Amino acid sequence: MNLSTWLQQQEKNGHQAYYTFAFIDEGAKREIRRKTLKAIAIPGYQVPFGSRDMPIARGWGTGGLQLTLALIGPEDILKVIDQGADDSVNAVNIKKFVSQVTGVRLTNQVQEATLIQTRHRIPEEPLREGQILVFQVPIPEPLRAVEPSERETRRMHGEADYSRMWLHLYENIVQFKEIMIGSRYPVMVHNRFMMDPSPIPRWDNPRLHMAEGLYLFGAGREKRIYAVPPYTSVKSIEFEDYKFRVEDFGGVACSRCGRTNTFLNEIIDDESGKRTFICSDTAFCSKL
Amino acid sequence: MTMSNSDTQSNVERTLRNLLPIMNKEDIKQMLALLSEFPVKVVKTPESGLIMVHARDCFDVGFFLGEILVTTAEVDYFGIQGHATIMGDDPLKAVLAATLNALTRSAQTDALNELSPLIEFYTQKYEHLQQQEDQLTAATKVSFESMVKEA
Amino acid sequence: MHSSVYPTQKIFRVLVEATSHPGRGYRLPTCRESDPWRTSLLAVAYTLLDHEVAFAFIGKNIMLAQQVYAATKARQVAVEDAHYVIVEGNQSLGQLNNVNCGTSAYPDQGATIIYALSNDGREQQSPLTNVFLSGPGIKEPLNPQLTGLSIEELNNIHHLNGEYPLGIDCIFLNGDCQVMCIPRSTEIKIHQDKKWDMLP
Amino acid sequence: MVKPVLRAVGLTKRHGNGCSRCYELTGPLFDRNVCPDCHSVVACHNISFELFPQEVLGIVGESGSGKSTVIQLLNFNLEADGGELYADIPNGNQSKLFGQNLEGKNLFSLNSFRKRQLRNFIIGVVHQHPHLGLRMNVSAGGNIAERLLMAEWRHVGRMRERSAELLKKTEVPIDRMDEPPRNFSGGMQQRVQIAKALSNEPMLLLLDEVTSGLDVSVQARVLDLIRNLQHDLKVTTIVVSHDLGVIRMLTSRTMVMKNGQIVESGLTDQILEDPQHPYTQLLVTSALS
Amino acid sequence: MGYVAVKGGQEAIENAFRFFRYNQIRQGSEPIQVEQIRDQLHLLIDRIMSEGSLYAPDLAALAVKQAAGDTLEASFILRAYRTTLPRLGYSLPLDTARMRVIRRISAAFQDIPGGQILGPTPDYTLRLLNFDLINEDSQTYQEHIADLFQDLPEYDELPQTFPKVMEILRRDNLLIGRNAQVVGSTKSFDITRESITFPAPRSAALQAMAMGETGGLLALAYSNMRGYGMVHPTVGELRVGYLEVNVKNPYTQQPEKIGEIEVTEAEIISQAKHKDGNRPQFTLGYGLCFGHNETKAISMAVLDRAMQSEEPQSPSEDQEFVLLHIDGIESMGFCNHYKLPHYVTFQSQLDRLRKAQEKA
Repeated sequence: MNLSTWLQQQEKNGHQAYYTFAFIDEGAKREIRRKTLKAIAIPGYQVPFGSRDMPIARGWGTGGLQLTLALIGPEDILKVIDQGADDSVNAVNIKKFVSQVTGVRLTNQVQEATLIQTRHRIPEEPLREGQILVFQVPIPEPLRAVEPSERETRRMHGEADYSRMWLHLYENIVQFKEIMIGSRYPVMVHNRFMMDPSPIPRWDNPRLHMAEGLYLFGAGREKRIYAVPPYTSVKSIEFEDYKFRVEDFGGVACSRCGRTNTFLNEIIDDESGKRTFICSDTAFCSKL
Repeated sequence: MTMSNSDTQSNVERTLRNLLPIMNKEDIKQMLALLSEFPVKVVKTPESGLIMVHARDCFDVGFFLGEILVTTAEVDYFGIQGHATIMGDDPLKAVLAATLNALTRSAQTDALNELSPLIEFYTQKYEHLQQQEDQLTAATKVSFESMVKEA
Repeated sequence: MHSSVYPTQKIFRVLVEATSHPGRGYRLPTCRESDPWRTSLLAVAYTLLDHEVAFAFIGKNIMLAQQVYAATKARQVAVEDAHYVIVEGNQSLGQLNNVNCGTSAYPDQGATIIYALSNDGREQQSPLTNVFLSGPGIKEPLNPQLTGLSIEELNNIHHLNGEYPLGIDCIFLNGDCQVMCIPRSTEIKIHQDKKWDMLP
Repeated sequence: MVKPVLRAVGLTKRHGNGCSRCYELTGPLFDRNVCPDCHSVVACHNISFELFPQEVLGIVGESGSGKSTVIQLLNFNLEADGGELYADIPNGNQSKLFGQNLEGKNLFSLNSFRKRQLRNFIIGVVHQHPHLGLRMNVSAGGNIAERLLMAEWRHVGRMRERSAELLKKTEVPIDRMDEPPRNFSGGMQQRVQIAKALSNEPMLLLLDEVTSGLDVSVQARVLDLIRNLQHDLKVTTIVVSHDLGVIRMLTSRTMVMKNGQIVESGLTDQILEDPQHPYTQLLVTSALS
Repeated sequence: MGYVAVKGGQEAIENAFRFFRYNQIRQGSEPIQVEQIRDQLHLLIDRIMSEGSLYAPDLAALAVKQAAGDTLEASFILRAYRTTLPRLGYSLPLDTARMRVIRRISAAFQDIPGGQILGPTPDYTLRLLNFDLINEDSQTYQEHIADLFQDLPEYDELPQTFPKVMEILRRDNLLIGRNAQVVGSTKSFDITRESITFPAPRSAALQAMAMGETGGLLALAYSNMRGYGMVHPTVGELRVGYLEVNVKNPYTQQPEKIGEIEVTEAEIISQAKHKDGNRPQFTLGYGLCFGHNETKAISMAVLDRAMQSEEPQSPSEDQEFVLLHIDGIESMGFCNHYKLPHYVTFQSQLDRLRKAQEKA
């Protein structure tokens, strides 16, 4: 194009910065994609990746977000939840950003979504084949609780040397007569790698096992991607005489939908100070 | 101004490059307006991007210091490809730099002559600024009085 | 927004599905029936490779390797240094022996092998009924659902993946514009057959 | 004929960059283990021996002789620079090792995962310093349980029973089982370490200067304990010590090491009574005086 | 039944941001121009650029304005912007020996070849509030510049480049050799493209520190200086100035100058090391960062030297400890993520505690 034509165009359009489809540049997406395939190929193993900076803070779901942006196409339908809720602050923020840079459709319905990004929960409704659930992971290393050094934990995974995590559980039992891990309860994937399931409640752990959908985990700050493919054995670690147990709500029902088989949030009533319970998965709660 | 080997960045162009940071927007626009009278074609429209800076430490170990925001552009002038990478996000400046790159390598000197008053103005301004700042630096040199001066 | 962004995203999603469901065949978008091997290989290569990685080429058609380089700018290297190995046809002919299988600390450094299965004379047209795949992503053991595979090569892959999690991950592309993956986590069992003597 | 449990061939370990003359210029002949050319340390060189079922082999030498290096190589704590190691692993243990047949296989060539398996299932080590073998902040019972967990025990009740049994055997009061060893005396810590090493019934026990850090009075009790355990459990053992008294008390066969090499080996009694190598003679006379 | 939050986050988020904007402007002061921030707060810009790992003064100034002056937030905005841009290439290695120096001092020797150049610094002034600055306008600025050059006597012209102080020590074989640190691969590691692994190559460590947060680097380096470490630094040479950046022209393959960047470089001398068979020599720590930021360059150099310890004794000597905890954007993000709801995980913890209490 002639210089004069170009100058005219410049004059007309002015100079504006713009963002590419799905925000991340194509080279970075390619790297995340390469690493994602490796993660699926080695279930439960943490693949290092060159995590990019996102416009949301490190620790606020940048790993999950990068996975979502590397996966997403214009035909996808996206659901984002935080603490099980579609309208939670962080979920709203992420949803708004992704739809802004991709224009994809959003939904609250698990069934309708092709891609779901989550923080701290697996939806109550099971995924079906072809659906992908992307987890935001703050600390991908399950052994971090017992070993601060990354070099050492790498060695431990390499040698499948998990005795120190087991010892941690044993000492819990000696001290409290109970395994005290609340959320982030470690699992063994495909009987080889110990994995941090992200801070989901124990309630959600059984749903990782032999599921129909694909689970992808992204830790942006710690720069790790890992995965649980469909139909993969995922077992919460337990002793023969001290079994893994999910949270016990003592049969109480959700005060909104009345179900007794969901994970509940405890709510302190403003006026009476009484405790009531409500489904943490709000979309499921609203569904009749 | 003398022309050097067309393969390397000529001294002329190096000098011109030094002027870019101190040029104001209006003058850049004016230069481009003058140049648009000549057969300059924008081959690759300006693209902003990053250049990773490679540094070396005191042990000659190379490492990456950080990235620089740049804009690149390419033009064609009588079959000569002008290419420029400039610092900052500034499409006009990038196109101007690319054009200057082509001009300094071309046998056609008309366009360059056309710009010469503005170039002259900025060259003087640049040199003056340089001189002043060098003087400022020199003014902060500590001069030690030695007790014994050796011959 | 650039429209060329979309095909690689679509291809990637097919690869995600295929890696998640080893042994299943998936149709590859952008593959052209008139030129299936070249177009599907280049599409997959362009989706995964760039100047940050290196590839090796095993095969006769040097042009193909050059086209991969031109499309991706990935460096061409020897098999042992490659992140990706492209095999033309269904036989690596022993050339994968030194392939990078990763380390115990970083098994993900093990290479990905991309087979552009050709239909030379020995092509097998129906799924291999005496090969069974099982492992993550596979609900019930199944026969690989792609035509054009070689039993010897599957046996070779089985041996290279003997020390899980070290190993290689394979992507197969065939003449019907289909793609199938066998990641290292997949167990390959080959039932004794008169035609094929098993290695010990 | 009895097959050896363990066969070491030419074990070699060098620290430093190394050069082509390291091995020529070090050893007892030169009275040094530091290579004068490149300053690398030849910790041990060309150590070969066989170990038979239920045998107790001693390795004696001064500090720097390379005896502890040999132990560390056998425990896969160090990567060997040369040599091979073969083991005859009984069937019961072999099935646990992922069904791999290790017969005729150089154990040094295994990957780190397999080495870890061997360490977890068939080897027990007692170190000179209790803090190397024990977690000082984890209960004594937990320490023993850790070994059992490594060997894939997964029943808390049974692990506690086993820990109690072992603590009893090693004369540690059972009511202190849930206390961390940092509260214990040196002798008691060492007894917990022994209990830990024995917990998964190792086919090979390595004792590295186990009494060197203890008071003389405590030493005698620990040595007595070890001898009684040997008598009861009949576990194949290697005892490393600079103390000929320990060697005399515990071992039946002995190798004498100096500057990274073996200078003499044979039946312990014979060596002590009729040492052949001048260095051994020196050791024996100075020990007696 | 009382109130139960099920929906309604969206509106609150938007209003929260409006409130933030309101706080910036409610007093009715004149809007601050991006150029003003860029020029008059240039040290702030330098810090943002080096921590944001992007040399772009205009964007850094914009980020500062947007972040209402929060440095971590501003460098974060800059970093995030980087993600959207393609990397077009790499510069040729910078040569700091050819720096156009504006400041250069050595604490090791009184007089050094080329001389001690104090350059632009407030170091030697009293930190008293200067109330004159309240009533400045552009007129004041112009007068100030005019006065400055009017009063300046003619000084001897300075050389184009200055010799490195370190070379004096090297010539006498008192300092560790130039090639003493070349171990393994000579390819530079890029922590923005690959996740750092340990032991980290030297190139990765230097890059991590060059984009590290000044305060984080300072805290760890200070721990070493105070006694949790052994570096005992002497500033061999500290220089501030401009470096030419050259990039290969894709057509001619010849280097072309694209401009100049300002950097700060610190070389610190530390206690002697005695390796077997060699004569003892002083050791060296190295720091280099974007912009004028002496605290950062010196802290980086001290940590670089500290991490060369073969047997780490203190946190600042532990490479993994240092490199994983100096990134401002990462640590700030993680710190702040604790503000996000953790209802689910807390519920899970409650369940455990109640069970344990039942059994106690």
